Amino acid sequence: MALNEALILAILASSLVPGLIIFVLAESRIRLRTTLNLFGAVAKLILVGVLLAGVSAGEIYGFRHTVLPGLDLVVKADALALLFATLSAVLWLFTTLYAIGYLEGSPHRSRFFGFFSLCVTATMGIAMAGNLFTFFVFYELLTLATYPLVVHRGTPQAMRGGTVYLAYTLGGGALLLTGIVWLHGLTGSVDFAHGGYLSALGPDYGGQLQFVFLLLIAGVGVKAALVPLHGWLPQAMVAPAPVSALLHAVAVVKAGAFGVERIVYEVYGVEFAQSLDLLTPLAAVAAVTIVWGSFRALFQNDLKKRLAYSTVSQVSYIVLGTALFGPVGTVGGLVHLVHQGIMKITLFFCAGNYAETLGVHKVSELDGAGRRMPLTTLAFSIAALGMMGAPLTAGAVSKAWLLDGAAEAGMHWAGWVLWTSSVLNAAYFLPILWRAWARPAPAVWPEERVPARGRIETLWLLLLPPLATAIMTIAAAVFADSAWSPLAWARLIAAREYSGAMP
Amino acid sequence: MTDPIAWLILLPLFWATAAFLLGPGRGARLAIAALLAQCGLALQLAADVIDGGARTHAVGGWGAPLGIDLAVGGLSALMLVLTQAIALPLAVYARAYFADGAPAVRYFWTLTGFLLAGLNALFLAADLFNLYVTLELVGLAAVGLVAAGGSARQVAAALRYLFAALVGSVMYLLGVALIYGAHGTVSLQTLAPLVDARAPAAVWIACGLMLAGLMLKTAIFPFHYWLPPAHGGAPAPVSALLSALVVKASFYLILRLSLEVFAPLAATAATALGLLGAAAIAWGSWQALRTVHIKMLVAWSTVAQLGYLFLVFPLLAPDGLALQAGVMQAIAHGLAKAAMFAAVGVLMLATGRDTLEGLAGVAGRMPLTLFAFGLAGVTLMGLPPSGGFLAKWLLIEAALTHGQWGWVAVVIAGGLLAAAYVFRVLRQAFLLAPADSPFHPVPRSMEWTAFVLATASMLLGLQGVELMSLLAAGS
Amino acid sequence: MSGGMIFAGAGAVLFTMGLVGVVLIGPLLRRILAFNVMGSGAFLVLVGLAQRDGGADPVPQAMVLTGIVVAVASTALALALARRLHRLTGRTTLSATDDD
Amino acid sequence: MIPLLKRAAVILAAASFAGALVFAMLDLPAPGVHLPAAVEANMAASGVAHPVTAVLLNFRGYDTLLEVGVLLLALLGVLAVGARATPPAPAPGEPVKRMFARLAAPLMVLVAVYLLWAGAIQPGGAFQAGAVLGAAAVLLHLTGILPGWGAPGLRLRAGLAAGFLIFLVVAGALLAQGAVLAYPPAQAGRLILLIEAGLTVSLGLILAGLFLALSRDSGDEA
Repeated sequence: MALNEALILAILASSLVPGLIIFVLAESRIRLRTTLNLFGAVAKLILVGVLLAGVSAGEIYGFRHTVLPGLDLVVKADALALLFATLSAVLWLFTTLYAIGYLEGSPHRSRFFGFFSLCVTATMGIAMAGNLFTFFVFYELLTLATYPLVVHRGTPQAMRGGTVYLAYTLGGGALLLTGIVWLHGLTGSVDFAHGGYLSALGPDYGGQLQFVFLLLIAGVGVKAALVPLHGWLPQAMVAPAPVSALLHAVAVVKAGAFGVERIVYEVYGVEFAQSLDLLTPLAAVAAVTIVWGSFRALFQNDLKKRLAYSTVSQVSYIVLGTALFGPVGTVGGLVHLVHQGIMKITLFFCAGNYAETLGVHKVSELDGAGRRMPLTTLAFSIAALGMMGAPLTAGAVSKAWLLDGAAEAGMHWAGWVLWTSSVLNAAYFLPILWRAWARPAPAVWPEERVPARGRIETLWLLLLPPLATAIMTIAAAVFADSAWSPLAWARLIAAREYSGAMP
Repeated sequence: MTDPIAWLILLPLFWATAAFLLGPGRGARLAIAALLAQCGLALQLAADVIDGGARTHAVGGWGAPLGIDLAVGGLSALMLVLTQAIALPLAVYARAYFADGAPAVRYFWTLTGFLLAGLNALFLAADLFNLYVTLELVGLAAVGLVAAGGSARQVAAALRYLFAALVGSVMYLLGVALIYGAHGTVSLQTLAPLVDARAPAAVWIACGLMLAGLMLKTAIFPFHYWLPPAHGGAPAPVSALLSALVVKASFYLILRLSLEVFAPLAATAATALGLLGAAAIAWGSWQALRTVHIKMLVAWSTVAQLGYLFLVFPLLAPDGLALQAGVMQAIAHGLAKAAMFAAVGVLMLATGRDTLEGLAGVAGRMPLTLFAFGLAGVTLMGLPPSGGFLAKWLLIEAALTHGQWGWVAVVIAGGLLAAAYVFRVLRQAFLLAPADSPFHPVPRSMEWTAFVLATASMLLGLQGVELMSLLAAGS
Repeated sequence: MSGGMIFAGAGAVLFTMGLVGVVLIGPLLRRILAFNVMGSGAFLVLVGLAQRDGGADPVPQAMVLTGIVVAVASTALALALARRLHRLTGRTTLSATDDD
Repeated sequence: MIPLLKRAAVILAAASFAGALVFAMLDLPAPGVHLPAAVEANMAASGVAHPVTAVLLNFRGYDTLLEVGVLLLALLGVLAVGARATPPAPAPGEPVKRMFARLAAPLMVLVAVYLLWAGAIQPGGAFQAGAVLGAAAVLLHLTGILPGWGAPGLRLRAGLAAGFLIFLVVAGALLAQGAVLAYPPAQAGRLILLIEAGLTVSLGLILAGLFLALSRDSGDEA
């Protein structure tokens, strides 16, 4: 096996193997489990770094295994794959740290971390899938590996959330499968390619391809929480905070949004999709989702539910960017894939901190939280401002590119949608910030579990990850023009897709 | 000397008889050793077929049509490998399961030996009348295994099963009689060139009778009534053998006869068979969603999964997609269902209860077994990367290629229904256990055999090329 | 019509009668008998149809001998089960409620 | 009770099926393959003189091997479902019947031996002989001389399995020289006789067992 094949398999193995070992570990082997977890996460990060360097130098990494005559499992690392893989690898490390702290002393941790590692393996597979078949394999694996995490607590509420999650995602998977097999029947086993591969079929297939597009987008749209397929996401917030982070930032909704990117750019090809009139309806769906998600978020008193609706809205920024025909919009969508992940994971980490430390679950209980937990609240504020698109945050960068993209594509209504969403974002985030910083703290918190020790407001392991991701939120904006920023990488991908100059 | 074809039949007959001579309950170690040898023989045969194509063994040296031929091709070699590969881990499982000397074990090993001999003989037979004898061998052994538990429920289930099996056999036999009357031979090889679409009415009737008889034995809707009590009521290793292998045997026969000798007539019934398959999926799944007994749930799932096998018939075409799908489904379901019954047997022993409710909390106590159940469930749902997924993929592709939309919907809906009933179990297992629930330790070997079978059904999805090249060899 | 054909026709009728019996009759003993009638019908067809032109054919005769032995074996097992069921439950029929 | 309508429908359907079947059979052309000729041509090599025996034990001997397996299997099933109670003591029969049975049994054994021997040249053979032996055992049981069966002991098990085992060993041994049950023509007659002798004993025991094991179950019937 060539070194390049081994490298790409090692990326999958770096979470799969520790995960499988963790499954069989006894509950009491805490130290070994933690070591395995961290070893896997760090190893993955290093491997992704090696690949990043290689891919930008033009190296090709791929692995192919034929499962049936004419049906290949293909894993390969291209620029788009690495955008998502890097995001997941980085955030996985932080989420792992956070989860170790969060779950300290709770039961069934071997099971939890086992499935946790499987989730990340599946996400890496989705990122590096080289064709639709492989994408689907890992996409469904992700569904299965997440279910035990969603129902981890075993309460009736968790069970209900898990059932809703399954009903949506398996249903979506069925649609996706139909679409994928259909395309397979038309073209045979074809790898993802810049500019898509369906345009070669010719105009006779236009109607079929439009219908298949509907199937595929509906399939990935469930995970991307496109309205009206978003119903599972607010229900799934019953899961423990690290799982929410996984669902909202690292893996699940990202997998859906990433799927939209792959389908539009590398299956249909953005120009061919435009010629089939597919992009405008997609943009319309995204716009509706953006506004509807933000609007619903306004009325949620449960903090995690409010964040969940916020995710519904924000993930569709990515879809909207994809649907804006033009390189600038593409960059906006791609870069938001990363930026939204960083910001949203910060928010969920902080929400978890409030719940774990103070027993605060509701927005109305957050009065004075900023004084009791200043660092957490600071991180929360940075991320929330980023979501609104405030200057010097990652959110501002994505929003600027998306607005330019809308203007370039001549879709001015999309610009208005983005502005409306920003206003709504402010309307549901600012009251939280105001409560946390300006209102006096109550005499007694709902359920204070971790006492403050001097300046340390909660456990170290709970505090460090949100601070780190909050700093990344700012860094992504401040260093946006450097060669290694998400923005630079997104521009590289867009340049390859449109086979033209770098936007 | 070492022609695996003949030894695959004689060896199990030998050890079955030896187990009988050893006395009630004895023979486990002998069976496991012999099954190891049978696995080797089956693999050797598969390798032979890949290298040298299909071949026959003329019993008695006469050759058809005067004598009886045994024939092996890609399809039969696959079924033989599957049979031995499932039987071996199940034997290990059964040895632990029956360690307490339950009454059902007294004739378990010898009956199992006859059952496996019958299955192997059936897969190898190339003679319509010889097939009748092998069908009886399989049927009586299976009924004996179900009845051996001795409770009223089991005896009633066995009797119901026996009537279905016997009536099925006699219908098949009348079909054979008509074929002999029409063509003067029962050798498949001799018959093949004689049967064409202008066959006389008696041959059509014969085909119909044989098909109906075999459908009764396969328990396809609406002939499924005997299966759930028999498979749901038998001891776990027996249920596993029956669901994984025995019902597949008569399906294999339908498939083989409709592909080879009766191909010119088979297309007539194809759509009807597909519709029955769809009905089986719907009805079996619905019942699996309703039952409160965990083992009945798995048994009803067999009814549903058999439906998939019959979806193959309307889609059979020279491109071979549907045939591949059917074979893949048969193998994947065989492994997964064996694993599932084995896992359920462990869970029932451990909790001492047979209802879904009793499963609360097993996720924490028996993670390995639950994981095995889950993996097997993934195959039944047809999710990647399992063998069941490849089967589903091929079925959908075959249906789309021929523009037959309805079947796509059936396959997709069937997968979702399977998910619904599999997750009924998993969901229950994740619930918190009541504090006072009793819990009995179970031998680890049982947990691991279930897990190995489930993992095999999963990894099958990555080895499709090898399986399909064996299937294509010698056909 | 040759002698063989008469046997075959009678076999067809017997088979059908037996089938009707198996479907319609509840009591187990009579149902087992009905199954035997079915079997005899099939045997008659096998032998009769093959010898419809008058010549003797040893092949179906040997097959029928095999078939008879198999039928004896099946009948014995069926009787044993029916008897056991009667001992355990006092019933001589299969009830519809066994189906879960 | 079954509704009249369903009854009528089943009977009507069956009648039309029978009618169609008879007409279809009348309509059959002569078969393309004529096996009696092939049997005739190979009789010399079969080792026996009677064509049915030749088919049964030589040309299609493999069917017969499996068929004996089926019979043994049925007995296993009967034993497996049976109660494990000790066999009831034989009911004392009437003296006249007992005397008749004691007289008849040896004669029946004699008939069985004759049937076995005759099978090589005329109707007869192991199955008929075994059936007569089985009948003798049933007769002895019904007259209270032979008790019903509990779980069979080692010697009885050996007797039950012997015929099948001999058949199997012959098949395996011949496989070592080529094909299953491919008798060398010179030894065919002797080997078939060996198999038939073994089968006669075992079939007699099995058939008797099917009755005697069942009979045991009736012991304490309410």
